[in-house]
Amino acid sequence: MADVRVGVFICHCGTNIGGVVDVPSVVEYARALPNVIYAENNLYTCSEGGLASIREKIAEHNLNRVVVAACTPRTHEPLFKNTCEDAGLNRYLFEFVNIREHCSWIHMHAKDDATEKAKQLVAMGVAKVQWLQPQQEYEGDVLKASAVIGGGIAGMTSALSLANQGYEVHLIEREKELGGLVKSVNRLFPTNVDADKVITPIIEKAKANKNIRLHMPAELKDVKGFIGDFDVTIYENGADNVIKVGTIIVATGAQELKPDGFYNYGKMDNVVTQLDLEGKLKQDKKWIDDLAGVTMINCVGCRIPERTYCSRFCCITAIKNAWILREANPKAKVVVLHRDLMAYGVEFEEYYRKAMEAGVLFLRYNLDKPPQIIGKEKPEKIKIHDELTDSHLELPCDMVVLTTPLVSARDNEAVSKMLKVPLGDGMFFLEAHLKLRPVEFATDGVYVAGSARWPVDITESISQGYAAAAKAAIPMSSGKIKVEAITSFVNIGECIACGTCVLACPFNAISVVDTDGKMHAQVNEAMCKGCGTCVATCPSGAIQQKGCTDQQILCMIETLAGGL
Amino acid sequence: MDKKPVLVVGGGIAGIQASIDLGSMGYKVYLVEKTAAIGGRMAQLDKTFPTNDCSICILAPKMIECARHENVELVTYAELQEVEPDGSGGYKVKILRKPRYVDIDKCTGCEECIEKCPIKADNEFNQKLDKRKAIYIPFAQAVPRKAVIDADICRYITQQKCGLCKKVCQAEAIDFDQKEEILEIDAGAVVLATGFDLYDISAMREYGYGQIKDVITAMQFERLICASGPSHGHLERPSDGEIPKSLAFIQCVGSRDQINNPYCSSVCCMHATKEAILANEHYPHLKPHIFYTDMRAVGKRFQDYVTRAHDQYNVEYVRSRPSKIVEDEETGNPVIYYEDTVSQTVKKKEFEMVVLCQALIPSVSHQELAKVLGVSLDSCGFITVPDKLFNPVDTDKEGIFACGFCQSPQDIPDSVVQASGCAARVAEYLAEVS
Amino acid sequence: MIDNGFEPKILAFCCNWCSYAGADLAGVSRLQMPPNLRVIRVMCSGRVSVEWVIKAFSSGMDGVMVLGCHIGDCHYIDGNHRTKKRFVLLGKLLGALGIEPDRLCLDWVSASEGQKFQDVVTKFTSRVKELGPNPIVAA
Amino acid sequence: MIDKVRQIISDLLDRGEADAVLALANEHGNVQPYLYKKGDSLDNLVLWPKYSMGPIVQSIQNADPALKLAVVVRGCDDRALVELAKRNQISLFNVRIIGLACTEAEAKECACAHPYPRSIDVGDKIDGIVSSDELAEVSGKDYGGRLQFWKDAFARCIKCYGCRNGCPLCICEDCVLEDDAWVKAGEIPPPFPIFHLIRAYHLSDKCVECGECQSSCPMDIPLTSLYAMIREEFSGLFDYMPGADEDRKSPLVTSLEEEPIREGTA
Repeated sequence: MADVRVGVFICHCGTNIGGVVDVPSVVEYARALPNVIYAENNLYTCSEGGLASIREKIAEHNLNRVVVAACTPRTHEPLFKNTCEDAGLNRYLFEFVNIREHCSWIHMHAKDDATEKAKQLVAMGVAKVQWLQPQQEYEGDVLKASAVIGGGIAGMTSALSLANQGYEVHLIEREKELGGLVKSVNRLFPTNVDADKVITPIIEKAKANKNIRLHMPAELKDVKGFIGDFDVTIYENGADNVIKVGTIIVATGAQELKPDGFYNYGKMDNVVTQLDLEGKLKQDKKWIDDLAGVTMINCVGCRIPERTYCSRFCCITAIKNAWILREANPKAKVVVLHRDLMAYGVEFEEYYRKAMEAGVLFLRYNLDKPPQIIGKEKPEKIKIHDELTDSHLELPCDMVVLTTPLVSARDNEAVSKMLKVPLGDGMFFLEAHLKLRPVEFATDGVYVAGSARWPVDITESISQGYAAAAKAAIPMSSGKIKVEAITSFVNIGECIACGTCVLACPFNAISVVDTDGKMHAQVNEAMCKGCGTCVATCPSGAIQQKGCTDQQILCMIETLAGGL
Repeated sequence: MDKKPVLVVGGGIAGIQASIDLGSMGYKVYLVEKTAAIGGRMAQLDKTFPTNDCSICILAPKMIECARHENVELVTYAELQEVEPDGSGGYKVKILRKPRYVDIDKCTGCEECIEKCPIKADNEFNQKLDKRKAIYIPFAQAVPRKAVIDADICRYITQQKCGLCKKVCQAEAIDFDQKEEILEIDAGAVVLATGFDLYDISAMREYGYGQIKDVITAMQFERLICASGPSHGHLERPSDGEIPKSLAFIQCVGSRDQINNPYCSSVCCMHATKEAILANEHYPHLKPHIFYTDMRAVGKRFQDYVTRAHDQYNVEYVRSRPSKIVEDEETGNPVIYYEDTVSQTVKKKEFEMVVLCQALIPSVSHQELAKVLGVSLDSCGFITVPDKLFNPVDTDKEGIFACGFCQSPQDIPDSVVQASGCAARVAEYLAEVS
Repeated sequence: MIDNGFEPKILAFCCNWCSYAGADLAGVSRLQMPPNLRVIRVMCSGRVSVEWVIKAFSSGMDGVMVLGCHIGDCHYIDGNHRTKKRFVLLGKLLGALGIEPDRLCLDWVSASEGQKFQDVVTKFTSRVKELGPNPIVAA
Repeated sequence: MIDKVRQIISDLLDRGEADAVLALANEHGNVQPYLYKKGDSLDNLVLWPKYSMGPIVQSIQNADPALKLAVVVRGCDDRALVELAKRNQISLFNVRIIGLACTEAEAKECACAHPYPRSIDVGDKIDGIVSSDELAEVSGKDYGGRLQFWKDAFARCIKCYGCRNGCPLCICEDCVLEDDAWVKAGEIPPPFPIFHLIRAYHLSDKCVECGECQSSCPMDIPLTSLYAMIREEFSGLFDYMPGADEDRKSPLVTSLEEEPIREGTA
C-alpha cells in the first residue's frame, strides 16, 4: 500500500463512550495498528474543538486516511467527511467506527468486553481504510428541457408550471386537441362550474406559452437515455422526430370503464354511464323534463373480485349529476344506490348533504341483492333492495346511470416498456414509494401525475401536475446531478459479459456494451444508486462497489478473525 | 440569479418535503417549527397504511436529509411573530426563537441531563401515556437530537433551585440565561404546512373518554403499539396494564356531525383498519371490530387493504354509529351500545379496550397564524384556498401557499404531493416576480 | 445463557437503512446485549456476498448474521429479495457440508425495532454458544 | 443407435441445414471432438457420453459466430449449452441440437439423475439414478459425521484446479479462487471449506450434472455426491433445474416476484 498515513480520532462523547470504554487504552492500541501515524482521543470529536483538531492533525502529520471512532455514521459521517475535505483530504478516504450505539451504550455493565470490542472495531476500521481510494463524485449535465406525455389536465399543469419557471417544455398529445377527459365533462364538482368555461382558457394558455412546444397529434415511439439526457422519439405529421430532454413527465391519464355485461349496458337504451350522461347534458337539457325517475347505481365494475379498487371520486360525480337532474326536474325521483358513499374531506361532505337536502335519495345496496331493471327496450321501473331498511322498493325509472371506475389507459403497457418504468395494480403506473415519493419513479428523471398513476379527480390531478413539475425542476434547476461516489464500477478485463449483474440491478443501471470488440458490463453512474446487489451476484468480482470492495471487507473479516 | 429565501412554516412531513424540494431547486429555505424537533404527527405513528411501512423508518431519512440540506436552515422551537409585505411580492418576517436554555451547537444529545433531572411532566409526544422530564428530547429519533428545557416546570427557571442538568453536562450546553431571539428574514414566498391537531373529545360525554379508563384515542393506540412507545409495543390497557382480549374501534368521533365537526377527516377509516391489523398481528387472538358509517377506502391499494384486514386479520366491520359507551360495573370494561343497521336491532357489546377515531382539526396555531399572515380561514378553521379546483395550493394572499392537512383533510401521500406542488408554485411565483 | 466459558466470535452484516438503524435505536434505548457481536455496515443487505460469509466461517467466526430490511421495505426496492434467496440457500449448503445451519442467521430488522435487534442478537449468541466453537477450525 | 445418428448427420449436411456437425470421432485411436463437413465419411463416428461439448461449441462460435452448427449432445451437454446461452457465452440461434438419450449403463456409470436431453432425437428416455450409495451414506450422517467426511475428502485436495478447469460452467475469466484475498497462495490443502464451498455456491444455479469435476479430480474427491446434494437443495428451494428452460432466469438473480422461494422451505 503506497505510503498510507492513518490518523485515528477516538471520542469520549462525555461519559457516553468514555464512561464504559477505556478510551485511552484504545488510543494506545490504535497507535500500534498498521500505518497509524497519529491517534488521539477527544471529549467531543463532533464539537468545533474536535473538528478543528482533525483539520490540524491532517495538516501537521500529512495524514492521507482518517478513522473516527464515535457515535453513528448515519448522522455524523457527512460532518466528518466535510471536515476532511476542508483540510484538503479527499472525503472518501475516511472510515467511521461506531463505538457508542453499537458498543458502550449496549455493554454498560461489561466494561472490559466493551473496551476489547472497541479495540477490534477500530482495528477493523483501520484495516479497511488502507484499501480506500480517493473518489470523485460523478457529475452529469441535465438538459433544461422536459417532455410531458399527455395533454390532459395533469399534463397541461406540469407543462405550464415548468414553462413559467423558465424551462423548455415539449407537450406531446396523441389526440387532436388538448384537455383529455375533462373535455367530455359537462360541469365540475364541487362548484358545478361549466367545464368548458374553465378548461378552455388553460388550453389557450398552454398553446400560447412561448416555452411550450406542442406536438399534437403525436405518438410516442421510443425513449432512450437517462436522467439529464433523454432522446424521446415521437411520430408527428408523418415522420419520426427525436426530442432531446433532461426529464420526462408521464401524464397519460385514464379512461372510463364501459361496463359491458352489467345491467344490460349496451343492450338497452337509456342505460348509460356517467360520462355518457355528461355528453347528453352538454347538448341540451330539455329531455330531463319528461323524466319520471332516474336511478344511479354506483360501484359498477369495481370493488369486485375482478377489479378490487375504489375509483375515489365517482361517488361525487354521481352526486353532481343527480343534483343537476333533480334541480332541472324536481318532480323526477332521483335515486343514488351506493355501497359506501365516499364523500371525504370538507367540500364533498357538504356537497353530499346539500344534494340530500335537494331531495336526492341515497340508498345503500348490497352486491348479493343487486337492483333489477324492469323494461323491454328501455327501463320502465327498477326493483331495489334497501339494505338499511331491509325492504324492497319498486320505483319509476326511465333512465339508469351506471357509475363506473376509471381504468388504466390501453397504451400504458407500451409506454411503460419504452420508459422502463413498472406498472402496478390495475396496470396503472407504479410510483417509487406509495407514501413518500408518489409522483416519482424509481428510475431517476421520470415522473408521473394524474390518473395515469391512480384514479384522481381534477384538483388532485392538478396538485400532482405541480408536484411532478417541482420534481422535474430539481435536477434541471442546477443543470447538474451529483451522485455519491458509492456506485459500482466494472473491471473490463475480468468481465465476461454474462449479464448476471444486469438482471440483478433493481434500477436497470447496468448494460452490456462493446468496447473495441470486447463485450463487457457497464454501469451508468447517473442511474446507479449504490446498493451493491450486482457486486454480490458476480462470481468473479469483475464488478465492485466504491467504498465497499471485496478487498475492503475481507480485510475487516481477516482482522476480526485473527484478532482474538 | 440570486433567489430570495423561502419561509416554510411547520416541520411535519409536508413542511419537510417542501423544504427539501425548494432547497434542491437552489432556494434558501427557513423551516420554522413550533416544537423542539421536526417530524410532526408522522413521527408519532407506528406504521403507515396501506403498506404497513414503519413510519419512522421512512420519515427519519427525510428528516436527516432536510436538516443536513445545504440550503435548508431549521428554526426549531420558534413561531412567527410579525409578517409585513415587503412591497416587491415578498414578506419581511420576524421569527421569535423561544429560549431552549440549551445551546444546540454544544449539545450532543447524550441525555445525561435527562437522567439527572428530578422534575416530571406529561409526555405530549406519547399522548400523556407516560412522563418526560423538565429537560427532554421530544422522541428517540428527533432531528435535531438536542435537549430543550420546559420553562414552565423547570425548578431552576421558576425558583432558581436545582440546576442539576447544568452540573452534569460535560458539553457545557445548559444556558439558563438564554433569552428569546428575533430572527428577521426577507422571504420571497411563504409555504404553510402547519398540519393538524387532535379534536378534544372529552366533551363528548356519550363516549366516556377521560372517564372510562380503557377508552383511548387512536393516537394513544399508535403510541402503545409502537416499538419505541411508552410500553415498547405492548398493547397494555391503561386500567391494569393487561393485553385486552377484545378490541373495538369507533369511527367518526367528532367528525361528520353537525355539533362538533361537519366534515370527514378523510384518514380515520384507513388508520383504524391499519391499527386493527397491527392489533391482530401482535395478538392473533384479537378479533377487532370497527364501527363505521362509510368505509372510505378511496386511495391507491386502500380497498385491498380493507379486504385483507377482513379476510386475513379477523377484522370485523360493523356498519353502525354507536350511541354511547357505558362502564360495566363488575368488569369496569367499556360496553358499546349500537344499532346494527343491517339487522335493525339495538345491541350492546362489552370490549376490553375501545379506540375512538377522533376528528382531526386544523392546527390550533391557525388563529394566531391567520392574524400574523393575514390569510383567511374557512368555517372549519382550515386555511382558505379560494380556487380549490384549479389552484389547489394557493391561499388568498399573494406569494403565500398552503399544503397538507392545514388546508384540507388528507393523508400523507396527498400532503407530500401538495408540498411538492407548493415548491413548483413558489418557483413560478418567484420567476414571475423577479 | 449457558456459561461454559466459551465466548463465540459473531459477525453481523447490517444494512444502512434498516437493521443498522435498528441497532442504533437499540443503543439509544440502552438495550444491553452480549458483547460478542461485531457489525459491518453495507448500504443494502443485497451487497452481502455469500462468499464473504463463507470466508468468515473459514477464518474461524463461530456465527454470522445477515440482517436486512423487511421484504417490501428495501430502500433499493427489492435488493433484499436476493439476500433472502442467497442466504436461505447458503444455510442448506452449510448443512450439506456438515456445518450447523444455525450458525447462520438471516433476519429482518426495521429502523424502529431496537427491541427486536436486541432479541435477535441475544438469542443468536446463546444459540451459537450452545453449538460450541466453529468445528471447521476446531478439530 | 449409431446408424440412426449417422443418418441424421448426413441428412443435415446434405440438406444444408447445417454447415458442420460437431460430434465425437475415433481419430488415430483416441476419441476426440470432430467437425463433420458435407461429404465427410461418418465411419469414425463414436457415441461416448463422457465428453463435455459446451466449451467446444463456445470456441467454435468465438471463431465463426455465423456458422450454422449442429451438435450431437447428451442430456448434460444440452443443459450446459442452455446455461452458457443464458450467460451470453454462446448463441443457440445457429445451433441445431441432436439429442441422444443415455443408456441404462451409461446413466449408472455417471450416477446421472437426468440422462436425457430436452428433446430426444435418438435413444429412449430412461429413469435416472437418483442416489448412489456414497451419496446415501453422506446424507445419512448427522452434521458432525458429514463434516468429518468432507474434511477428510477435501484434505486430499492439492488445489490443481482440475475440477474448475473441467467444468463447462466455470466460465470466469479471472477466478476468485486464485485471488490471494480469498484463498492464500501456497496453502495445500486450501483452508476448508472456502475453496470448494465457494465453487459449490457459484455452480448451485449452473451445475448440469455432467460429472466432469469428479472425473478431472486426481484425488478422487467425491464431487458428484457433493453437487448432487447441492442440486437437491437448490431444486428443493426454487423448483429450478439448471439447463431445463432457456427462458427461465436464475432465482439467485431475480426478485421474489419473478422466482419465489417454495412455501415451507424458507
